[in-house]
Amino acid sequence: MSWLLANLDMVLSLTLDHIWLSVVPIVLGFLLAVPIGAIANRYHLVRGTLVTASGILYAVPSLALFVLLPSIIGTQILDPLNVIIALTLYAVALMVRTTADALADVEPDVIQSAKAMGYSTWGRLVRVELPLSGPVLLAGMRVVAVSTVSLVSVGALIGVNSLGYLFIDGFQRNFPLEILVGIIGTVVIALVFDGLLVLMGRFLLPWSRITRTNGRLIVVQDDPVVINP
Amino acid sequence: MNNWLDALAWLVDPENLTGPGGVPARTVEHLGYTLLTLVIAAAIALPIGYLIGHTGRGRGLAVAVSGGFRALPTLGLVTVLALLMGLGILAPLTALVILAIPPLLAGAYAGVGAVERSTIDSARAVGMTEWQVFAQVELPLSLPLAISGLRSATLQVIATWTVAAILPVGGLGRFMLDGLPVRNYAEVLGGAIVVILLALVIDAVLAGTQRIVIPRGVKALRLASKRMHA
Amino acid sequence: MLRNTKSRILGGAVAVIAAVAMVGCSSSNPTAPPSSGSVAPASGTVVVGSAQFPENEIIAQIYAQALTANGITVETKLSIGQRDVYLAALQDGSINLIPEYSGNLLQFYDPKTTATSSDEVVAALGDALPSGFEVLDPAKAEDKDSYNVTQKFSTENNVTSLADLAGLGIPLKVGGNPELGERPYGIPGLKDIYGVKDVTLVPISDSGGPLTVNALVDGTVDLADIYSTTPAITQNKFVTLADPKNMILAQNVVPLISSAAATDEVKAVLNKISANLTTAELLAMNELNQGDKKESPETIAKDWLEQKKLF
Amino acid sequence: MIEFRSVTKQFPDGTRAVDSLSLVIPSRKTTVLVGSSGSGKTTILRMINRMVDPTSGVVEIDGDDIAGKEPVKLRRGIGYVMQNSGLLPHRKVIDNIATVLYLTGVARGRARGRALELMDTVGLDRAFADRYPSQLSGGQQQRVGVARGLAVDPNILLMDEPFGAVDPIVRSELQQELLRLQRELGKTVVFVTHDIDEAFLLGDQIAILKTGGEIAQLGTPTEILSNPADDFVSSFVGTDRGARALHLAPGRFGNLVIDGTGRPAGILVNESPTEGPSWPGQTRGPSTDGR
Repeated sequence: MSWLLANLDMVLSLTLDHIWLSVVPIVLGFLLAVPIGAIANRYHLVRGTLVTASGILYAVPSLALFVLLPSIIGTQILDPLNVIIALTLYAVALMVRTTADALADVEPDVIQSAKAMGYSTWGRLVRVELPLSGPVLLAGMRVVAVSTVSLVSVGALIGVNSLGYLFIDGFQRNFPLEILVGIIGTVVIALVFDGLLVLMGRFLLPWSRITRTNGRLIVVQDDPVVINP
Repeated sequence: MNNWLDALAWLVDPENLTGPGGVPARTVEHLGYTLLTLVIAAAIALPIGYLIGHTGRGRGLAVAVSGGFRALPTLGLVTVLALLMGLGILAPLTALVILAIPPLLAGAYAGVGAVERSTIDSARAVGMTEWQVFAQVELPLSLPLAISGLRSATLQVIATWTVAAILPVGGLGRFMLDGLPVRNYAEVLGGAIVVILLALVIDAVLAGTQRIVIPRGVKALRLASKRMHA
Repeated sequence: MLRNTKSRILGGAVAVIAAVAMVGCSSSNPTAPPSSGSVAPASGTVVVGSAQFPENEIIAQIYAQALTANGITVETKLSIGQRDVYLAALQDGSINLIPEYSGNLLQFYDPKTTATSSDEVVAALGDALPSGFEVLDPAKAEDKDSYNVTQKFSTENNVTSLADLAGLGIPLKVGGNPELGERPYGIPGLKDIYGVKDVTLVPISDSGGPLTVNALVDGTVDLADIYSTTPAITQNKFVTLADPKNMILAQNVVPLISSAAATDEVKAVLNKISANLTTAELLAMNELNQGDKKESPETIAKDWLEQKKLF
Repeated sequence: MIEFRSVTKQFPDGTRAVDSLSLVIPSRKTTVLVGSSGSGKTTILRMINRMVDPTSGVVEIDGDDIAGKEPVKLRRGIGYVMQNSGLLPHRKVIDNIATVLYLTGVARGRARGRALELMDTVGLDRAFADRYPSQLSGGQQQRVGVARGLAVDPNILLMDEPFGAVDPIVRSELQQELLRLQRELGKTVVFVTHDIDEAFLLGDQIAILKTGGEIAQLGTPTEILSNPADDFVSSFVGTDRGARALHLAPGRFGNLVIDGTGRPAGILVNESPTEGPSWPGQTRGPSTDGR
């Protein structure tokens, strides 16, 4: 405890770094994935390609992606962008598939009646299908948020510091407490993000109580197809 | 692009293909670790998951614990456990088992949860014992989601065992952690390619298994509902 | 739902554009973390890096705090990685100053060097470094890689020097960072210089930290590469093997800096630090960091600077 | 004979589905429990095979308190048919029918032989034997459900809204089929529905249930129509609105039967409809109940 107090500044500054490094991929991942997912839902060929591509991406160890990005996109090797871009890719891969699945899961009756009321294809997507997919998208984002926060720490191995620094440093000087502080910090960030997403869900999707309504949504919420890479 | 050529050259270099540190030996190690991890994780997660699915109790707790496990950073777990448990395979194994539990657990209880309540109800009504309800109805009908969970766990475990190579363990992560400090990116990338290939092959095998073990009637059910939606 | 060819092509095109846009906008994304921005340092800013082990961070902190105290703008990027990685970071401009160890640095650029003593090494470094980079005055303080065995192993096998290893005729396992597999002072050196035939590396990525120490204590490895300023060597009564053939070169702490950043002012500050830093102090500072106190590099650096009444 | 004596069922959340119910269900007759949702009719049905255990009171089958019987064994001796058939989607039709036979240890070959016979009994083409439930229509699935319920030749057949989810034409077909089966087999059928017309058509004895599992009236269709016990029953069967009131009006082929809303329900003839004139109109409802 006294260690934590003595090093509070460092821990807080690493926590801030950690938050930044995870917020950007989470937000960016969502913004990019939704349109791509909508396209994937509409065109079968695209969907097949994207599903395969995201499958391959999941199999790429995050460390390898962090290390190799500079030589692929020409960033500096210590650039936090390497971590941000890699995690954004994971988030996009996961959310594209979730979005496509969620849109495909909207009740056909609802789509038919929206058509019948005269919504255009685009209007239907924005006003009907996406809102109805909200609970599933939210569930996907919760998994994205938690796994992104956890993966940021691997960046410490390539010199992009976050709470993961505490793991390496504690490891090198036989100091489990330091590592534990890092782990707890990471979990707290993840839980706060998760809580914020749940609150956003309550606010934006007041008609849906995802944890209480029918069985299908619950299944989707823990859908193991939603992978934490 | 040079990296890729170097990596390919590294991959076909006979020196990297033989001996205890060669790609085949490391692949076998990696597979062994992965299998061991999954067996232990499944032995923990599946009974609990199916118990939750069968009784319908403890679901909230399971979701919370799974979420918490998911949030645990594997790198942190590996390092702290290595300090507490010492060298050897036990520390990374524990960390990876913790990583593999949430998807397996979710696959099991969500799999049972996805079975029509009326199907289970009628199985009980015609006189199945609780065990028969589980073995003859819930288990076979939960397989699609349960195997999805297994696939997800497998992909994560294969990819994440690489991080454990900061400890003196074998497996394909060796190439990455050995190549990283000396910037031998051909080795890092070569190792990563093998990891990816391994993951894809294993995933394909599991996808095939999934196709085989999904009860035929369930497939017919899906087709029927697809026709309805078309 | 439309599934004709036209819509498929359109879909494909849109997906490709989206993917390209994604990569494009990500790579030019300005939303990098504020504390470690990706923008090249403004001219006049000294960006201090460090290797990924505590002692190096402590020295980097000393550099950074001393420079700041002298009114120089400083950024830090600590705990980067091992030599290949941080030297690459130095070359691509991510950092422009890092504490180095003279011998290993020389061997990195000139593996066949014949220099062994402190002076020879520092002299040779001048020629070996790539243009645009230079080292300033070396400190007296030295921290070398050193091969250690347990007291028991030493007595039983009558081993006190690396030269004794070849005659043992038993398979030897060495614990240390993975890069030892390729360094001239690592496995290749043991084989070529000391003629040890059957020796393998047990890679432990903690830079001679607790797990390496434990591995030696519990017999997982026979030898361990531990930095000579590590308190654990004396605490565990390890026997550090002599190096009669100077496989491990003199390793004085020396600032490696890109010439553009090496203004007279910066040089003066760093040289003054080097003039004051001793091996005993390195050992003491490592003890503060790794022993029971677990003080942070930042605090240790600050206390050292105050105690020395520098700046 | 099945007897409920002061049976109460209170669920853990406090709702009382059934409150001190006493009811005798005679053997070899069809008893229909009819009521709207929340009337506890399904709960009553499920207490017969111990899918639900009463909070207090006694349920007896042929004089034996079933509380002393092992539920699994009890259920295997009682046929059960439910809405949406409740078939096992991963088993072929023939194996679904044979489920209980397998459970009771009948050899596979014999069980399948028996299942095929049962397909004949319920009017299912044997060609469906190797299909999966999802490959059948809703009506066919219900027939499979009935066949499964009959597999061990039980004395008691419990039917929980078995025809609730099929379209009216198929429902009518299935109802006729059930009437035929009951004529041939003479089981003790307990049938739950919310459709009063279905109750009047199938029931020898009808129990009209109010919310909370209270019996508003118990009797034959004729008794209930001719003498509704109270306003609730009148309202439920529709006599209060005159919905069941039929009157005659002259027509070209004989007297038209006009219902309470003024719509023609059919033509009153003296012969059986098939022999009659080209208008095979048939009135529904108890007034023409030919059993």
